[in-house]
Amino acid sequence: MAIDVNTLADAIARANQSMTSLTDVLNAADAKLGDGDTGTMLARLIGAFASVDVRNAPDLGAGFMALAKAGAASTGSSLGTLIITAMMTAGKLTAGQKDMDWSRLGDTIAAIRDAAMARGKAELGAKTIIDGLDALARAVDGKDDPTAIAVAARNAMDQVLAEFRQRPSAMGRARMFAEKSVGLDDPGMLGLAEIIRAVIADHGATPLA
Amino acid sequence: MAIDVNTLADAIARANQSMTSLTDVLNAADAKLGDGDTGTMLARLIGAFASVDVRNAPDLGAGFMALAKAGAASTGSSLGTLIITAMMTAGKLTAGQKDMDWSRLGDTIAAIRDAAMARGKAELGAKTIIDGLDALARAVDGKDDPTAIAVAARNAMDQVLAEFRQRPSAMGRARMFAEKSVGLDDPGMLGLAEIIRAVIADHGATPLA
Amino acid sequence: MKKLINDPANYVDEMLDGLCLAHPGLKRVGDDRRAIARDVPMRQGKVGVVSGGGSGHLPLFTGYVGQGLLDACAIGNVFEGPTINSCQDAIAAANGGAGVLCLFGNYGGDKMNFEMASEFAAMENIETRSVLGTDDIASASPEEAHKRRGVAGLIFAYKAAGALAEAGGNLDAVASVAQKVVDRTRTIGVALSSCQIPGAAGPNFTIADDEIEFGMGIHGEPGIWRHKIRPADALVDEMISMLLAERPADASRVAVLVNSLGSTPFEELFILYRRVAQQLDAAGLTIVRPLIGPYVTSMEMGGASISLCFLDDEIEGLLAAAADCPFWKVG
Amino acid sequence: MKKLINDPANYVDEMLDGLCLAHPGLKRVGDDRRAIARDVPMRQGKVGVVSGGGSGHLPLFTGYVGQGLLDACAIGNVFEGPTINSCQDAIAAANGGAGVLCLFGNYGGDKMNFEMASEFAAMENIETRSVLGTDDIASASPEEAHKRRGVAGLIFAYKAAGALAEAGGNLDAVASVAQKVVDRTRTIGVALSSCQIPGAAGPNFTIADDEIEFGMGIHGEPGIWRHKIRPADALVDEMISMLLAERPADASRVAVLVNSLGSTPFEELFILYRRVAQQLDAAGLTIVRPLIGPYVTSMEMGGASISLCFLDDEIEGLLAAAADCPFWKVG
Ligand SMILES: Nc1ncnc2c1ncn2[C@@H]1O[C@H](COP(=O)(O)OP(=O)(O)O)[C@@H](O)[C@H]1O
Ligand SMILES: Nc1ncnc2c1ncn2[C@@H]1O[C@H](COP(=O)(O)OP(=O)(O)O)[C@@H](O)[C@H]1O
Ligand SMILES: [Mg+2]
Ligand SMILES: [Mg+2]
Ligand SMILES: [Mg+2]
Ligand SMILES: [Mg+2]
Repeated sequence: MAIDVNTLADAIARANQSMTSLTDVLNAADAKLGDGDTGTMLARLIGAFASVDVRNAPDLGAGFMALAKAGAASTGSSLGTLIITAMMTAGKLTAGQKDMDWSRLGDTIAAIRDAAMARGKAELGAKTIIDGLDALARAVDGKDDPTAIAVAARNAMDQVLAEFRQRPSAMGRARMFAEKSVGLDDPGMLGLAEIIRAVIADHGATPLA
Repeated sequence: MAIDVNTLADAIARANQSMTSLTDVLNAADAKLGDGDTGTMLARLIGAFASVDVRNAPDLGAGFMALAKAGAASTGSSLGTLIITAMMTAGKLTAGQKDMDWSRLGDTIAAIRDAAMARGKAELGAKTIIDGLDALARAVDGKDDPTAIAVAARNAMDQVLAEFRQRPSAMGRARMFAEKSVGLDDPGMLGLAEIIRAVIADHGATPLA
Repeated sequence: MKKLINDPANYVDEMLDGLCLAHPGLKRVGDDRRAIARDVPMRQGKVGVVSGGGSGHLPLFTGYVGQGLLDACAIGNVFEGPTINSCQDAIAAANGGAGVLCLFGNYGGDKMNFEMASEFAAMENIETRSVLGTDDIASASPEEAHKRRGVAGLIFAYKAAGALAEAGGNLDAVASVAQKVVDRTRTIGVALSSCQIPGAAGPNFTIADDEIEFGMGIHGEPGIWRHKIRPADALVDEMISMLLAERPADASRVAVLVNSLGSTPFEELFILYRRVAQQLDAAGLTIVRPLIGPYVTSMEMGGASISLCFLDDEIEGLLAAAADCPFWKVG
Repeated sequence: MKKLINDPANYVDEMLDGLCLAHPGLKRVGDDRRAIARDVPMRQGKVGVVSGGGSGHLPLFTGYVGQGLLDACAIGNVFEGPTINSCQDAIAAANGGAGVLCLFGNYGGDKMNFEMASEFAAMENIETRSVLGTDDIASASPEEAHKRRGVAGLIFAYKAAGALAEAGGNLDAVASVAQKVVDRTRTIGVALSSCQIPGAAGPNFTIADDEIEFGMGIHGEPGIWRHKIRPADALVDEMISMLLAERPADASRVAVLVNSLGSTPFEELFILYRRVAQQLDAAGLTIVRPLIGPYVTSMEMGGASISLCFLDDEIEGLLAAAADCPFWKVG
């Protein structure tokens, strides 16, 4: 069993579904110090992803690239562009491949993290979605069982949110109010965590701690 | 005894003095339906009059003309221009004369009324300063004693205000709200009445009715 | 209402100083320097075109002094007519020996003051004519069109009269083309929020957060109705249908001005213009030289007006002639 | 906050339609037509100059497409960067075979999107350079000038780059003159009141009735201080002294922009300009080509900014070159 265009399409459908309730939550998180559009923007972007016919893509790489293309037409926000970067990175890594082993997921997310860092000129530790990606990559690294991956991913997201909540933001709009950001979740990192939670929901995993 | 440059200068001094308290009263009257500047504007205009050296004018006509000239430099409002018209009219009627008999005051005010009507394209009965001038001209007509004139003038102004209070405005800004103007004094007419009251105050006259 | 000003008593003078510093083609003239004239000497033999009005409406009035437009302009305090003297100063500055057209909005004080100034000018052998802007269709019925207030559409009359004067038209011809433009120009506005006179205790009028006033004048004079705000397209439809109700039978081409009263941004003007263009097209009218922007304002008042100038060949030619002032450049 | 709009979802598209209807020299291009290009074909061999940014700042960004200025411009939703595709569309439209300069404000999303678009352009053999506007001195210290936001001063870089491209400068030359203008341009703004994104539940920020924020950005980004309002002259003095603290040693001539953020009327801009002119004169600087008006706005935001572009002979010549777009005409 491996990740193929159907796995990808299922994940997108679930993520898109989750945006119904997530949009307001993420907007509210962004409104605390930013311009309050993280939810709206993610909903628009994932809605664009959902309207792509990924299942009929010739291969997994082409599926990711089709998502990147749809995204490039639908968002101008920083977070959106980082997600498009993620799709392009995954697309390049899986170019021409029908599927990808679960065991390669960790490396893929690590590559996405690095590409996003390069694109966003962001460091680790700045309290952005990138710290979320980093935690995720490390948590799933070396695992090949989808359920074990789901459990690890969910726990990693809970932990990274908790860890960074007490730290100041150094990137994005919130950096203007670095002190005020202490105690608040970064909206991009929170969005990643919530979407991952939605995507793996049917694995029935519960946090370890 | 007749009206000369000193009579004129005294009247202006008293009118100017009265504006200290009148400004707000007249602004408030204008603010009900107009732009609330009748008091400010009159204060500025009469202040300009007060700074003219009328006592040293070569004759009464020149005194009036000097006032008209000062006014022409200091106001752009309708009421102001009507008052300047009044000064020019009186100036023409008394051109070259050292003084003017009190008995001629009625005719002079009548001439001012007519000139203001021509200048303002206003009819009698429209509830403006012109109805005040009309009542004044008729009240002092034929009289030659300053005290009798003062008593008649004061009564005439009380009566014309009372008479027009219940009628709608047909000129000036308040015409836009003709119905709402019923029950309110016209600010121009009120200004005329109050200034006359101030000018003749030391005649100690009390209303007849 | 916050303003970036110093002492309100100096508002007009500091504003005029800034205007002339920024635009050296303009200068202040007259004893109290409350008239603006062009910095080049008046061409002898050319008819002068002057205007005047209260401050607070920039670019109107003084902003339209320039080549092919106004020769001079009298300016009063905020929302107050210019003094008789300022009107005289403007007329004197625009005197090139061929007479002067006084072209201004139909407001009581302005009318009286230009009338008196014209009488003084006559004593100095300067011939004048007066033409009054009466384009605001909200302010009186078509039967009483001469009672209408002058608002944004006045600038089309400036342009045509200025162009004909530049081209050598005589006083009667310049006055009569100005009158023709006035007769063929209609404006309707909608106000969203008030402005405030510098130094005043409060705004000029109040209007509820979700209401607009249709037909309100540029000093806050009452309009036709006050209701809940509607979509822009619906408002434009109502405005255009009122304007077209007075369309001259011969008109097939039209100049358009979609004007901001102050705080309404360009974005909204273009949204309005989109619908204006659709509706005029549907009515079989061809738009010529649309103007979109803050051309006649009431300081920070929110809202917009639409003006239509129904063209004939003469007016169209004059609107196309070269002109150059700080706020309007043609050719 | 009331707006003259239809469905907020259609705000940008209806605005762009109106813009292009009013100014037929502009056209919408790209799949979703979120780039504006000139209606004349790109001259082969000429370097293209493009910009891009969110909606809500007209005349910026799209309003500066025109001869001797921008060749094309990508536009996003209100206060949102343009999409990668729109950036690509703008670059493609401005491609005359001699490379394209991407000249835009220093904002995270815009930077990433132009960067990605440039990578795609490279695959199609279109060479690009990027220069970022960083004129807002309130947004970072001089040592971190590269972190500063781009605000109103960007239009001086448009003008210089556009003029050099028009005159046949190659890509490196055009990029380097744009960078030089950016390096010599400084802006500081003061905000009085907020704007509101169409469809949003409330204003973008709040500010007390008697307070102003010094140094606030054009999306309401925090400034340097928030205090009671002061007289205009005192504010100008503080603004000018901050701007002159970064005056290049060789600068004796300066281009000035006194810009309305939206609802601040011309009258107030001229009151500000009067003091700006006095202060620059006192500092021994000669003002060249002052611009006063709404050039870079945030819809109905109240407030103003002052930009100084410290000239050298090359920049001064380029600013004087003929240019023609809907909102800025030179020569
Ligand atoms: N340069 C960057 N590098 C990494 N992450 C970023 C960067 N800029 C923004 N982000 C992420 O994007 C999130 C904000 O997203 P969003 O609200 O859509 O953007 P915007 O600030 O443009 O409105 C932040 O919480 C942060 O996680
Ligand atoms: N055309 C006119 N004819 C006669 N009186 C007039 C005319 N216009 C205005 N007035 C008088 O002027 C008064 C208003 O004065 P003021 O407030 O100074 O003028 P404005 O309306 O220009 O602010 C009115 O109450 C009325 O008495
Ligand atoms: Mg955001
Ligand atoms: Mg009044
Ligand atoms: Mg008044
Ligand atoms: Mg955003």
